[in-house]
Amino acid sequence: MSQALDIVARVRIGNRAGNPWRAPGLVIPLAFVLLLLAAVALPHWFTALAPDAVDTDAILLPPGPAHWFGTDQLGRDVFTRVVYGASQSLGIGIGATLIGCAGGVVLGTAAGLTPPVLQRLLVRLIDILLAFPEILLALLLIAVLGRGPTNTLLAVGLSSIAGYARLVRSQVLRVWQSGYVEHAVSLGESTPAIIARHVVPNAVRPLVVLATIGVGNAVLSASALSFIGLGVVPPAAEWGALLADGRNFLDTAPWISFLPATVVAVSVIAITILGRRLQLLLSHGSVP
Amino acid sequence: MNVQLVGRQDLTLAAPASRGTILEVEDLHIAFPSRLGPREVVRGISFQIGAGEILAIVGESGSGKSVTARALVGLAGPGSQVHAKALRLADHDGEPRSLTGLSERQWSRIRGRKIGFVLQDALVSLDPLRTIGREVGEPLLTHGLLPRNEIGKEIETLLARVGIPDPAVRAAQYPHELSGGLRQRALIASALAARPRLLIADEPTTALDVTVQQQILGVFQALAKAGHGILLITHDLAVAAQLADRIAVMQNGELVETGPARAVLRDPRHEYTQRLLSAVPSAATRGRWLSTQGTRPAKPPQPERVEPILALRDIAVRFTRPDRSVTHAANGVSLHVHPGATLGIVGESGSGKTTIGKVALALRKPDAGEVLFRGHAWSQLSERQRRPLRRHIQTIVQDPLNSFDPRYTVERIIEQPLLLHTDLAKAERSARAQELIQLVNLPPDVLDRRPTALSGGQRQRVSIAQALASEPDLLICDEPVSALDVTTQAQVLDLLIALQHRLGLAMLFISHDLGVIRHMSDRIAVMKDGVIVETGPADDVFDAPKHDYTRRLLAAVPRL
Amino acid sequence: MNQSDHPTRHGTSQPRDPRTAKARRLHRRAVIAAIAILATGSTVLAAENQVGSQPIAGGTLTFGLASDTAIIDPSITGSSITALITRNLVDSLIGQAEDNRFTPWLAERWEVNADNTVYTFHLRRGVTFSDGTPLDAAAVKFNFDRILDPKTTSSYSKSLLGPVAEIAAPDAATVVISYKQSFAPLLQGLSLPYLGIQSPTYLREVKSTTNTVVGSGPFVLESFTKGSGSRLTRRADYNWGPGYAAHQGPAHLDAIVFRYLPESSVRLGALSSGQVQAIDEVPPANFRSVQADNRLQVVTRENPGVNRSLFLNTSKGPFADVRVRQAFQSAIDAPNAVKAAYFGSLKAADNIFGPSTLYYDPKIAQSWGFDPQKAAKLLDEAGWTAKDGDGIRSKGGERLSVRFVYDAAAWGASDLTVAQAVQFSVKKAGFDLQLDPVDAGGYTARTAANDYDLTSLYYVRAEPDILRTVFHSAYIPPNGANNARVKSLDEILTKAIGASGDERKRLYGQAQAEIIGQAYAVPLYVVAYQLGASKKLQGVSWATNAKPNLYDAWLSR
Amino acid sequence: MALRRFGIIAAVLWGAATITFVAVKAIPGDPVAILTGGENVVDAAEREALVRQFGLDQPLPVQYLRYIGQALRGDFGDSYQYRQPVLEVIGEAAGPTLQLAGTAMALALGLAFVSALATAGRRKGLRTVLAGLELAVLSTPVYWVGLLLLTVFSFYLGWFPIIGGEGIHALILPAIALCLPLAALLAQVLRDGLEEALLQPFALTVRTRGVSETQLRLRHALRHAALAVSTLTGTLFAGVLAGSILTETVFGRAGVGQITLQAIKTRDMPLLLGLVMLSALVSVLINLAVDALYLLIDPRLRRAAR
Repeated sequence: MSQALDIVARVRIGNRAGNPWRAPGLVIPLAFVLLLLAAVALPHWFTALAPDAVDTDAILLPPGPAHWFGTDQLGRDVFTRVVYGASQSLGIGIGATLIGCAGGVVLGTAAGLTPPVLQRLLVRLIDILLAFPEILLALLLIAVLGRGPTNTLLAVGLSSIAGYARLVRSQVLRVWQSGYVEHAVSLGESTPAIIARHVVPNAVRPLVVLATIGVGNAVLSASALSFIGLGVVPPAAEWGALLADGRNFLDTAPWISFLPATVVAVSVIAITILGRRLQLLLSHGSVP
Repeated sequence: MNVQLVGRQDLTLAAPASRGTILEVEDLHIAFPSRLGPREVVRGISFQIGAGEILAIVGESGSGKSVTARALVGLAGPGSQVHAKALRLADHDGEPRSLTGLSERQWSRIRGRKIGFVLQDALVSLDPLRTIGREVGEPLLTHGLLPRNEIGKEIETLLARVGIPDPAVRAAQYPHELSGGLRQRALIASALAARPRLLIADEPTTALDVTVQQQILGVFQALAKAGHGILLITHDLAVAAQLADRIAVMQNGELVETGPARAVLRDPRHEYTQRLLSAVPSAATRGRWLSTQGTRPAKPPQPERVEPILALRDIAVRFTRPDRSVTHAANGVSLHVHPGATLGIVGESGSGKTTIGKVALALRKPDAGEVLFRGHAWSQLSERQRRPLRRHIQTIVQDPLNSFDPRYTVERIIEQPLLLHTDLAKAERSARAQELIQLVNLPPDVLDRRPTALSGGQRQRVSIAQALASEPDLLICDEPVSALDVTTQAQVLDLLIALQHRLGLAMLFISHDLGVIRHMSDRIAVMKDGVIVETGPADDVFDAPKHDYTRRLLAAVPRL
Repeated sequence: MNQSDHPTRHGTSQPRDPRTAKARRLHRRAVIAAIAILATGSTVLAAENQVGSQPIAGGTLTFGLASDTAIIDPSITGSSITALITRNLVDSLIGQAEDNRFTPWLAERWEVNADNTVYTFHLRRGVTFSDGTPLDAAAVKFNFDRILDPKTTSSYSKSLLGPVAEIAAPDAATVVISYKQSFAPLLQGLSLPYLGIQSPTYLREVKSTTNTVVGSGPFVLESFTKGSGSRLTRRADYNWGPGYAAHQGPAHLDAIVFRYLPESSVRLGALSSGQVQAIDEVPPANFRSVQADNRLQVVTRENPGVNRSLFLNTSKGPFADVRVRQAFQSAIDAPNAVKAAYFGSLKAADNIFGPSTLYYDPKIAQSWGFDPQKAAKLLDEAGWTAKDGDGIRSKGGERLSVRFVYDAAAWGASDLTVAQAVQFSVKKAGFDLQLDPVDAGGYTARTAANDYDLTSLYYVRAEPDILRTVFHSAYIPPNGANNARVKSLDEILTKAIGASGDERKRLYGQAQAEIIGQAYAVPLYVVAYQLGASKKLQGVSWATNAKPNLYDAWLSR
Repeated sequence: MALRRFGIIAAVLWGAATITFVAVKAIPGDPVAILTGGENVVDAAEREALVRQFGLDQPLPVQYLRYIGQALRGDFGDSYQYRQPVLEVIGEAAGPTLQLAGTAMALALGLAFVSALATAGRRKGLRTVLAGLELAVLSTPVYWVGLLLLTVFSFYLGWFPIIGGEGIHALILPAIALCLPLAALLAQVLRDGLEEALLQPFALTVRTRGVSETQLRLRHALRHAALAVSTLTGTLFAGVLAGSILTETVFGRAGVGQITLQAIKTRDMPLLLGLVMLSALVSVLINLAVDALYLLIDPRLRRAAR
């Protein structure tokens, strides 16, 4: 869905007025995202159990004091798996977004600033990539690369490059025609310096917001791949895989999928809100 | 000027010819909520407008004049608190009705029907996705004044009434297809459509060229003659002077002075009004400061027959439109700027004056002709050769925010040319930035701020400081004060002249404002459609214009 | 029924996994030939025991399927879903009863010569296809010739027909199939829908048979939609049911609707809410709840043959060392893993053979099992002594890491659960077992290239000769499924084909002992087919390919 | 102009086909194994026949040229898996998917318009609730929403049996599952567009004419917001075809999504290439349609386009 990301990212959900730092909508998502990052870095702080620890005497236990989120079909603690899954899912989300953005910046900048012939070719290449539905491209890549967390990351990341590239290119063109680039010429700055000092940094600026929201999207994309059965390899606790696993137990043990699904949704919401707040902050800073 | 006032004089639709007070405002307060409690932006103002009368409220930005106008139609804005001792509007039958405590429904019966509202810049004030006809006809439709099948005819009548030729054709066109003047007329027509007695016009001519402005002002005069009461909101004293019967000067939410136009202008009593009037540049202000009292020292004498610092020879610039037609933004333009002197270029929008500025800066390569800097090739150089020389020619533009990298602080902006053209160390650059910021009369603490956190005047000073950083010989100023309030404009103009004296700068000064140009320039070039129609010493051009266009231009300027 | 011990004569190959959805989509047939499935008598449909309840005609049976089929023409696919559906649409020359007897069907009787090279079939008269074409010898010959024609690209059906020399139709009611060398498994193959007879008129006229089939069966295909399902309606004039059927004349059901419901929760929900009357692949987690539901029943059919096992690649890597293999075997807690994954619906395996296989040796069970100490000791002996932070052993800097290559599409959720339990189980012993899912093409390529440490499969066949397919060196990939790459059993297995009686039993016992003792394989569980159904559904019999047969089925009110 | 457009379309389609061809050929493993079902059932002769039938014995460049050549004539070959011309396979699957996608899109637009018009720039409380709901829907995996809908409405409440044919009844749940995230996204963009439009100076003009807030939204703001929404709708609709993979899997519906997934899993190259061409074509056509819509909505673009 990130092909439409640039449209989505423009959407504001909060008030236009007011100090965005003071809005209560900032603190809670920020705290949650920090918590997630803590879970990525230090999962053992949150749980003493191992994510792959099978306990066949404790199968499908409902949530309780010993197992906050219950246990799954192998007696593994679902909460532990969700905590360890954070590093998988967020890792994939962040990694894929980084790949998408980096690729998008390179491709988009090149497609905006190279000589006309090359530019036309690159624009066409972006068009071609955009003609693939993102999930189809990701599936193709998985088929070529094989399954696994790194490949999921690559597939989700690579398939999002075109979307980012289109945005970067439009930004690059916008900045290239801006008053301050022209002004920099009149000050006597050289073209490479202008590109490096003004064009790229300013063109990439809106990407920060987009990338934040993109992380949430990438987490969802990776989970969709796992759901189809083309995601990470067991016993990885990636969130999508947890959901996919749990769907066989919807009626007998709904917590296996329901609680991770809630965590996924809340995480994505938190990341998205954060991204949009960030956008408010940025726009707050640039308009009197 | 041919305003037809022969509309259908239907009894219910016609503006009343009878005299009498149309609007009465007494002790109007408007406040907005803020973190520190309600903030009052209008503090107890009172005024009246009679039939056929034009009242101008004059003030600078933030004075509260626009919000006053909007409060009169119940649109002061979300969260606004409007109180007044009395707020009365005469109905079509002449009976005054109170406007306080109205519901949204009641307001909507007033808007358009009893008060027509004309906003600034019709390009954005008309819905760009709808035809002129539908826009003009909307009040008729909304207030159910005419059956649908008669609206078309009425629209044409209305358009004709505000002087739009070929009304049937225009009605089917979209706002962007019309010229600025026609658009503004259409906007007025839409405000008049439901035949309100009172017309509020908020900066109705600000975005227009002087000649077009003159025509629009004529429309308002005709409307007042026909019996409409008109409230004119403007920052431009000259416009108020030409149009208004009475003038109210507004400052910080208060009316500091109200009276007949002539009296206020000839004999201003309030200190602010005096300051405002003396800040307006004109023929009379040459040789004195605008922002402070007193005459300025005379320019150092200029040597005769000196080599021009910048010479444009036979410059032609062509643009290809999307429809492949070619326009000449400049054609055969030859100009000279002498060291320490100011050449003013004046012209209306589209005259090509900005293009000439870009050519002089070598940002645009001329399609023919050449530019010489100190007698050497300038436009013909490759960018690589030109780059080291660029420090000598710097520029100041209308909106400096556009020319600052949005990520930069003021300090970094000022250091930008220092980095490029000097090999000063970090500390030295910092010190130089401090010097420069003081040179343009700004406190040093702005160095850490971003331009977005500064006012328009401060930004323009930063822009000047940056331009001076590389110690240029020539400044190219493109509408440097057009976005500023008159008192701020005065300060910036004063600053430029003071610096010119001190540093011996040459200036190419581009503006649409004849007053500013006359105030600033030693020589003047008048441009129209890419051609210099007249050039000469400032006083000669203004006092004895040779070209017909110059004469028309001068005639169109409203005078105080 | 000929009981000789020709190695390839009996045994149908089964899809390797009867529960997983995608497994059956494409012809996953092991080699050749067919043997009767033995009814293991585990559970019998409740209805079968209800003496006195009389079949009621009418009603529509809706059957939820976990997998879809791409092609409905049984002659050009090996899909078991196609077989399940078309069993109701096409008739076969002969039938095979649940007790493995061959019974008349389209052929009233048949003769086989002594060396199994000439088969003569005498056709029943008066049979018509649903398009009105009469069924005669020419029609049968047309069908088989079509299958043999390479242009038809009929892989599986062709393999069932074997190396045919000639098919002749001397008169309208006689078909003769002859071979140059003996080919015993023909009869069993003929009883499968893959060799069912379709209307030659239809076959000649139709451009593509992917979506349609016209046969002489008790039902007619009304619609078939890929990815959705199919609808079958009863043929009123049907009167030539197989010899094993419980009744004659038209089928009881008015119509059968097969719905493709890949999500197991959806499938189960549809069953328990009464939207479907039968489903395949009952989700193990719900096994107990379905059993406990007095409106529902689960029928489990345990299969004979090679159990679901892990096959350790003896040719390279850590598993080249028998001690490492034995340690791996001892490190796996299979009973617990199977219990977790299948909720007691399937039995853990104690031998390479399922208990119902001929010459199954119950003593093997005592010779191995979960024993972490033994695993640790063996690994120490084999030199895998160093341990890293995760507890994974290593030797000379090399981690004790083994890759389990499997076809992801053929591997269901419960098998994944087993795999993860195994993974954790061996991790405690110091093995890093990496799951390496690939697609079907990748699987073939990887096994052929000897690029794996272990794989998994099972074979359904009551005849112990199936071991030859799995452990004879002639079948080392790419030539077959000897994924353990064992060469040492060739002699025993070859000798056992010709042996008889106790000697044969002794040889197979020896083979079983070596397979487990040398840890060529780690048996996991005994494969079974599970049908979940409403108790209203009665009269279901079982086809020899372990698929429910719906000709006799009916719905009580 | 038209020729240029056509050239771009052709270039995009050709590029998409080429990328897919390369990708499919790069997938490791033996294509014949896929063709024959992954096990060595077939003998060498038959294997060869299959290889020849599908042209796999040719060198890659020849295969590529042949493929492109045939595709130019509208012949995408036979699907490995279905043994049927690719166009037929896709044609059969396209019906149900279009039905689903169309219904979902229409529902989504309806929901979005109601929600956005009701809350853009007013009804603060309701606006917060709806915006929150939209965010929640957008952040929840679509397949999970589908499973929840099924569990609740089909199994527990029994309102919408998933069995019982291809009628409208069977379409409702999948369409809702598919439409919810679309509706959420559209509503957000539409609301933002409306609010943006309502802040424009012309909105003030319209208000000063005595036009009611509702009329202002319907008559003026909606057209402005429709610009962004039409782009998004186009992008989403092109994406819906792929998004139907998840929905169709959950609800067991036939359609393009299902065959796409199967084509990838079984490496059915002709089918996969056909599907990619289809989605590329759809995306290109939708872009054209959106461009046309832009011209229809915004008169300012008409002159530039001419």
